[in-house]
Amino acid sequence: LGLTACGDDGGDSASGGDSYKIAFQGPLSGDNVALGQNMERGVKLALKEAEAKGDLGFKVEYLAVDDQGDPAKATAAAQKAIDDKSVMALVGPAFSGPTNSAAPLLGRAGLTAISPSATNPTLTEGHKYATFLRGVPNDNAQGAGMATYYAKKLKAKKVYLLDDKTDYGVGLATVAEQGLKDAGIEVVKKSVPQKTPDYSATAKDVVNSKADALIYAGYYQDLAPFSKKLKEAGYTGAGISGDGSNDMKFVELAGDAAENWYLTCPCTDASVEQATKDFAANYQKEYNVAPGTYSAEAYDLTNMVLEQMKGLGKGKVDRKALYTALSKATYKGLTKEFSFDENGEFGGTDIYLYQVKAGKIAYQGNINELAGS
Amino acid sequence: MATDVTTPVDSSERSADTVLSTAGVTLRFGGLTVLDDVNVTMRRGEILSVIGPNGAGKTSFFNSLTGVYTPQQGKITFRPRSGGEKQLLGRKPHLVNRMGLARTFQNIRLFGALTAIENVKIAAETRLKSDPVSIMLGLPRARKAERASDEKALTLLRFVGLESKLNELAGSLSYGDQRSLEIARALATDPEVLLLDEPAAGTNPTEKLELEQLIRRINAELGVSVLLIEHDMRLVMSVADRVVVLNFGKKIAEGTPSEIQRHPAVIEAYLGSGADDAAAVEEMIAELEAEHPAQDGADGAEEDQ
Amino acid sequence: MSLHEFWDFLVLGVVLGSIYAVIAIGYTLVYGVLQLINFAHSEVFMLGAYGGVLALTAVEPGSNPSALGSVAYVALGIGAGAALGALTAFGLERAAYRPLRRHGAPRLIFLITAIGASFFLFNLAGKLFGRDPTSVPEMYDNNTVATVFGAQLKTTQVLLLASAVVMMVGLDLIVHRTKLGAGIRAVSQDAEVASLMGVDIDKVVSRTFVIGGLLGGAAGFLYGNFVSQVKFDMGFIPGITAFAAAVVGGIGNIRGAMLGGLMLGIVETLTVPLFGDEWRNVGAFVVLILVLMFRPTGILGERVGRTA
Amino acid sequence: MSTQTSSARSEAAARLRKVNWYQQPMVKRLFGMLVLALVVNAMTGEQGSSSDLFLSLKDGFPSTRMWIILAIAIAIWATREFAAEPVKSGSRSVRDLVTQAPAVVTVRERLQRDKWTRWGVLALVVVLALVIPGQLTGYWQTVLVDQIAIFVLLAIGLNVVIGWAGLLDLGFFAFFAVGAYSAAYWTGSLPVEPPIELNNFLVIPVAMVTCLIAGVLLGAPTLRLRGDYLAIVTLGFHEIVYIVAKNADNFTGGPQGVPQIPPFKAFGYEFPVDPMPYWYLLVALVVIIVFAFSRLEHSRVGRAWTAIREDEVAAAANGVDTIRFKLLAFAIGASSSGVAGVVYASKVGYFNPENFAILNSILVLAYVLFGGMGSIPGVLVGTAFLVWLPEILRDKVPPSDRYMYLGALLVVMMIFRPQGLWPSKRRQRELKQAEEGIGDADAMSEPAGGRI
Amino acid sequence: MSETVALKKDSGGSAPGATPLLELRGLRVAYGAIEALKGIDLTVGEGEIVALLGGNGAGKTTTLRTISGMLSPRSGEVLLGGDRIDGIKSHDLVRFGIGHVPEGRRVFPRMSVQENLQMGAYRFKSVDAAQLGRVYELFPRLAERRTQLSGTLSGGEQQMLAIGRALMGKPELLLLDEPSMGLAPLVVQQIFEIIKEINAAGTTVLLVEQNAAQALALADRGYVLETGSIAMSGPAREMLADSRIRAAYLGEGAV
Ligand SMILES: Nc1ncnc2c1ncn2[C@@H]1O[C@H](COP(=O)(O)OP(=O)(O)OP(=O)(O)O)[C@@H](O)[C@H]1O
Ligand SMILES: Nc1ncnc2c1ncn2[C@@H]1O[C@H](COP(=O)(O)OP(=O)(O)OP(=O)(O)O)[C@@H](O)[C@H]1O
Ligand SMILES: CC(C)C[C@H](N)C(=O)O
Ligand SMILES: [Mg+2]
Ligand SMILES: [Mg+2]
Repeated sequence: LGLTACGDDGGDSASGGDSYKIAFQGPLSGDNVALGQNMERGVKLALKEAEAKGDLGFKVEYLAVDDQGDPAKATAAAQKAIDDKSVMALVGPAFSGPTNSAAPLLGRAGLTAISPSATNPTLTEGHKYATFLRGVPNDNAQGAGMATYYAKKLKAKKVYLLDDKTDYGVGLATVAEQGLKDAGIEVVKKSVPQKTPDYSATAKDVVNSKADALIYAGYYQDLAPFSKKLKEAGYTGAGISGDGSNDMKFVELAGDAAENWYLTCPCTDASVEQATKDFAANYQKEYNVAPGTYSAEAYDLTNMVLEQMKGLGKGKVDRKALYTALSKATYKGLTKEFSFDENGEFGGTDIYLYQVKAGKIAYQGNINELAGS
Repeated sequence: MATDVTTPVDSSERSADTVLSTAGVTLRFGGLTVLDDVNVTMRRGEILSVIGPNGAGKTSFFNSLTGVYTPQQGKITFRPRSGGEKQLLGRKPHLVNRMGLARTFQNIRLFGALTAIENVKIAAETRLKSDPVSIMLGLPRARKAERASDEKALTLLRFVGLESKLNELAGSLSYGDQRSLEIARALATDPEVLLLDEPAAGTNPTEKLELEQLIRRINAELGVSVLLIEHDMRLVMSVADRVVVLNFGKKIAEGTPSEIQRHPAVIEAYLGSGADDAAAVEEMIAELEAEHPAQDGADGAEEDQ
Repeated sequence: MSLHEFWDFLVLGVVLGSIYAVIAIGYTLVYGVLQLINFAHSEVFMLGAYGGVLALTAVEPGSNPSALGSVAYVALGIGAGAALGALTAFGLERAAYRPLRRHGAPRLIFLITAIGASFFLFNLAGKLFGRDPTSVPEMYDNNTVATVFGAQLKTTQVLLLASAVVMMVGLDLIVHRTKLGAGIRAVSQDAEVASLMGVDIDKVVSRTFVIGGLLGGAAGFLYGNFVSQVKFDMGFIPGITAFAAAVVGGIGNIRGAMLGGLMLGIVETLTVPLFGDEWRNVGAFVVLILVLMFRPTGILGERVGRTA
Repeated sequence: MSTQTSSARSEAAARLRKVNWYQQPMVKRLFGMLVLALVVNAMTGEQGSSSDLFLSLKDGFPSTRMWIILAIAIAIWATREFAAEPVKSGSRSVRDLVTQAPAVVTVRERLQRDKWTRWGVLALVVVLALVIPGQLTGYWQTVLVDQIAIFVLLAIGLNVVIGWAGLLDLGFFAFFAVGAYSAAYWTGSLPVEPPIELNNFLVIPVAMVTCLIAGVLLGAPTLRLRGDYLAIVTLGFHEIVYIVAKNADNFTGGPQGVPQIPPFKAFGYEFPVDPMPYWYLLVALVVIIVFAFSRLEHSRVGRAWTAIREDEVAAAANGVDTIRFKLLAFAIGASSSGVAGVVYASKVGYFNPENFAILNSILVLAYVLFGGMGSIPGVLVGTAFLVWLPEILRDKVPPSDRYMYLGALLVVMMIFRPQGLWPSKRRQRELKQAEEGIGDADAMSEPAGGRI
Repeated sequence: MSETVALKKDSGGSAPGATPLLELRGLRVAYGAIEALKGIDLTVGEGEIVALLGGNGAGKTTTLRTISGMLSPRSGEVLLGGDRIDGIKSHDLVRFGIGHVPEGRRVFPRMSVQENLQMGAYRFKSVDAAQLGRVYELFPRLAERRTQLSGTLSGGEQQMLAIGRALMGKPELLLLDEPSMGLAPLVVQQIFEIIKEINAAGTTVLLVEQNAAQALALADRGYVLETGSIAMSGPAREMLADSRIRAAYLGEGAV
């Protein structure tokens, strides 16, 4: 019945040649939305500025693709972008899990997926996803950074390493474990799946393990209650978590318990770095909040895509051409210079450290420099 | 314990004729002993009635025979016509039924949303062979079975006088018809023994008479032995060949109806002066009739449908 | 696991279990009068949590309230949670279940309605209050209050345990000592006849829902405070576990619900150090299945089968 | 003495018989409409925010939108109260015009009488089902295959379990997971190697058997339980399957899921990314299964199921092997669910345990009841509709609100049309009898007491 | 407030009492499309025992359920002591001194005997110990089993409990629906005895029975219901003698 009625509903109306779309895929509803929003706003801001400048020669619209951060939902979500023939490139997927499930589809459809944030190291292994480009240092760097910091700077003896069983968490934890072991540190590795409502038993377990440092490889939505339970259980050691927790939402939810937590990220703080000050101001003006994790990176990558589209010229943009162009391009963004190797992997390895202090996430600087190596 | 008032039957004859016998059946629920060493023997082809006060354990006895309850002790032996002996104790209800014991329930339990004929077919079909796969494939075997069950159900409904109500919903039949339908359904499983639990409860005297006829016909025409629980003494006395009396889970008497009626323990525990009471009513009526010369009641019983 | 650790986890288990127990009572009460698995009870619980947080947000506790202030805030939170929970439960009964009761709908229909209502309510909450979590304001300093066998008891835990015990005892008194309790029990056994005795069925059912709602709502707030955040879909998992707890204890039996709740809370918590956090729900459900296999009507469920 | 008490009684009687203005049905309905309007207002309002909990409430109460909705509600109420007759008779005459028109009547009669006409109509439906989707956009084709058709297959299976045998199974989706993992295993996509790798088509029977066994294993110890208990145990079973899928990383691949399951291949033809070949495959499967199952429904098996559903004790007493038939229902349902799992896995190529979250089991159950428990056409239509609805709503309402509407729809439907969209005759009768107080329309348990 | 006053039994007992306690006027009751009562008129005088007879499905239970407010009539009136009471809900009607012993006993199975009796006094603030004593006196069997769960009582005991429970509400008018159904002959006699006693103590009784002979022997007057209409009525003794009654309801000479 009604099915027939929706035949004309898909929206592949455009593709006349003077109007294209750029999609962003990430969690826009469900859990950890703050991480998705940060990037979405970056993408939208880039598009808005390009439109205002008006030198592209064609129109570019935005398409939101909401995967809820859930690999299971990512395939259907990506399909939406694939089906819309005017979508030329997709910024994202934001998370590693959804990338793993959606990238094959995107690959078959020839649609570029250029992610500012999916950091699981295996995503680019052997170029397994035909159109995936990563615009961020992967977690080999981040995990190693955490390990180095604990080993060199904090001189930890025993580290409790907890992952959230997502692609991101597991990937990060595996690298960190290796790094810690190489540094001769004792490691207790456990997993607690995402969305566990009650962390009190795990927190007790951490305390009982007598570890003096902790790594949480997962996202803020779970770290927040976990950190509270840690505090309640009387944990006094150090805690470090990755980019998945690096959002003010973590501090908001965890309150006092967030104090002193270290957070790493392959991203810089846009409001602090000189190069991104203007961007931060514009962002603040547009959305009435400071840019968050990966906002600037998403902005940069969107601009990179736009530049390549402009290079191809009106009417000549198609998915394939755009991918080819992007994979070979070098783009000097506000945050860093972007280029990709033959697997679509990003070149750099810089990881930055933050720490929660007095209810703010304070930018500390490059982690390796801080650790003194 | 049990006072057996029947003249002892020749034991060889008894065993040859026995269709169902229980030995030392004892059933407990928690601390409560519901059946206590019950020994009952039923002869092939007879109508045996089980009576006793409320809560004496009659229904529990039925439930034990048919596998709904599993007594803690005792033996229940069934001798099918085909020969041999089968132990029923602890068997699942559907297996007991397949061996040849069918029952009705104290509170009628029909499949209300199915039609009368469907109710009977369900029972009939448990005797037919057709597996789900051949049904799904529509094999001839399945179709043949379907036809056979149709025929059988029809015959039985005719037998109990429901042929005009084949396609009515069981739930919408009148109470009396529901009773008959339940009996037809039980008969559809080709039982050798039919167990009826208070079939006359809640029926009026006219309906009781019809029921009496039906029980006799089942016994005589179909050759089915009948085990009958009933509180209506008039029905029991007129239809039963023999009567067993239970009280507090024990058998307190056994014998022909007239023997039972005179049995002091039975009168005390169960019948009370009921017989006298009925007689008193009769007397009163006679008296009244003498006062008012009999009215003409020619257009009498038109009330039953 | 050392003995000391065992006590540690046992305490946690008892705390979690007592929350489950209070929620489970809500399931069991409604089951008692309507023979309905009230799937939407988890939403009563969730809305209770929001109720408390809303009230607290409205009065904005400072960062370090005084001792008296703490007590007032906690009381306000519990009260508001209970109130919104009760209102939700009451509304549910009125809007969804009463019409069904009027036409004597079969229980499956009730069940699907409850599922629908549950979907509706938690998504509506997501709509109204946002879909990411909100943190529960700090109302007191979470200090160590006591030490039992070396296990530390924190304020939160004591608060939870005490409130749960008060609620359970109160309910037990209501059900076994008051006329409303008699009415509830009568309606649960034979509603029509209860009305012949002078029991107003609608009123009793309504009040049963309200009581379940009060408990569920209060538990919701306490739980939110316990896990430190509230979220629109927070009801689902505790809801299912509490429902399992009600069944383990013997559904329809209030003391059974308490027992089942405690049991599952403890089992779930002990699973964490023994097998790892990821297996916690398996522990609870394995217990459920084992219990039902050996006691098909739950631990305190009725044993009297129906006579054929 | 008695005069005094009787005058008190007269007063009490008069008071109790009096209907106050606020007790009038009309007034009650007005009140109901007003409350409904406020709820609708809340539903359609601004998306709230977790950082400002009162945002949505402040925004919507009061607002112009609220006043408009209230006005509409009152208008509807007034029409119903004061102009019900003209509206009703109008709609009745329209309905009569349509349903009683000679052409319609003859068609309907022919449908009822003539077997061949019926077959013709069915064939037509199938042909349409094969042709029309070709005209849809890729997105809708995907929805049709990945969701609608798959869920339809599942719902047909669950219908056997709950609609026919009356077993309340809240863990049905677990079998779907078993099917999907079987597909992954036998095509060599899991971390563990199968003894031999099979073609996806061959996996179908293998998965069916696996699910059948899983169904029996689950069923055997639990089928003796009362209805409600069965519900929670099956729910628990689902949760266990889900958690194992998530945590037995070495076997299932854990939460990372199973990547790159190969598509169907036959005679050198490999199914492409395009959904249509899968659609034809699924239509074929649905047709075969529907055909086989409806034979079953009207056979001794179907009748035995009905008997068990209505009165298990009586069924057993009449020789029906209740456990066997219940297991049969479980197994048949499970295996059709397994088929769906294989097709799904092969189609999407990637899945992870989140695809089998517990909510799905509850959803399928809702689909079956919505369509009309026990009725195959009902289940087909109902499931298709309910799966389609959130998808179409995706563009009409804020996407995350979709399930709010789904929930509301379920509640309204159960109150006003409990038999479902397209109920089966038997089920309708049961419901009617339940309403009249005869029997219990589902085998959830013995009625423990009276009805309320 | 509406305490029942013990009334002496009308010595004549044959004609309807001067003050009819219960009166049904043109009562019509339907279940959906099925009309179960097609306009019946019936009176029960204060202190009387009135028997209501009829075959299965005649509408006897429906009549009682309408009187006690579980069904509302489509048209017609129910009067208690001259006041209209139709349309009042059953739980309110209890206050007017109507006790109803439903068909099939329906005790609360998971309550003890004593709790069941206490439920009978639900309408009062507290349970009247004296009344409880009277009920136990009337049914010594129940006194013995005070604490037993009533679901495990035998049928006869349950029937006694159901009657006792109704008496706890101190009814002026007692409606009994087939109290002898499924009971052993001895118990049936006892129950009839008890009804007589209750009546002698001042309670008016409307008795529905299949067991016509015994019911009429006990009653002052009788009504016969046939498919929803009153087919016959009169003094019980005369009805007992009526040949039509005897043919149809006493099972004589039929078939
Ligand atoms: N499942 C059970 N659990 C506990 N007690 C039971 C159960 N079934 C029966 N009883 C008890 O066993 C006793 C015998 O009951 P049963 O139903 O067999 O009596 P009966 O002789 O059929 O009585 P009636 O004539 O009233 O039908 C009763 O006291 C009853 O309460
Ligand atoms: N809940 C109901 N819904 C529909 N019809 C009903 C309902 N209850 C009774 N009836 C019908 O109303 C009529 C009168 O039924 P009622 O129960 O009053 O008869 P009765 O005289 O008490 O019979 P019995 O001797 O069997 O108790 C019957 O035709 C019956 O089928
Ligand atoms: C947005 C980021 C926190 C995502 C994360 N780095 C991931 O790989 O999933
Ligand atoms: Mg019995
Ligand atoms: Mg009746």
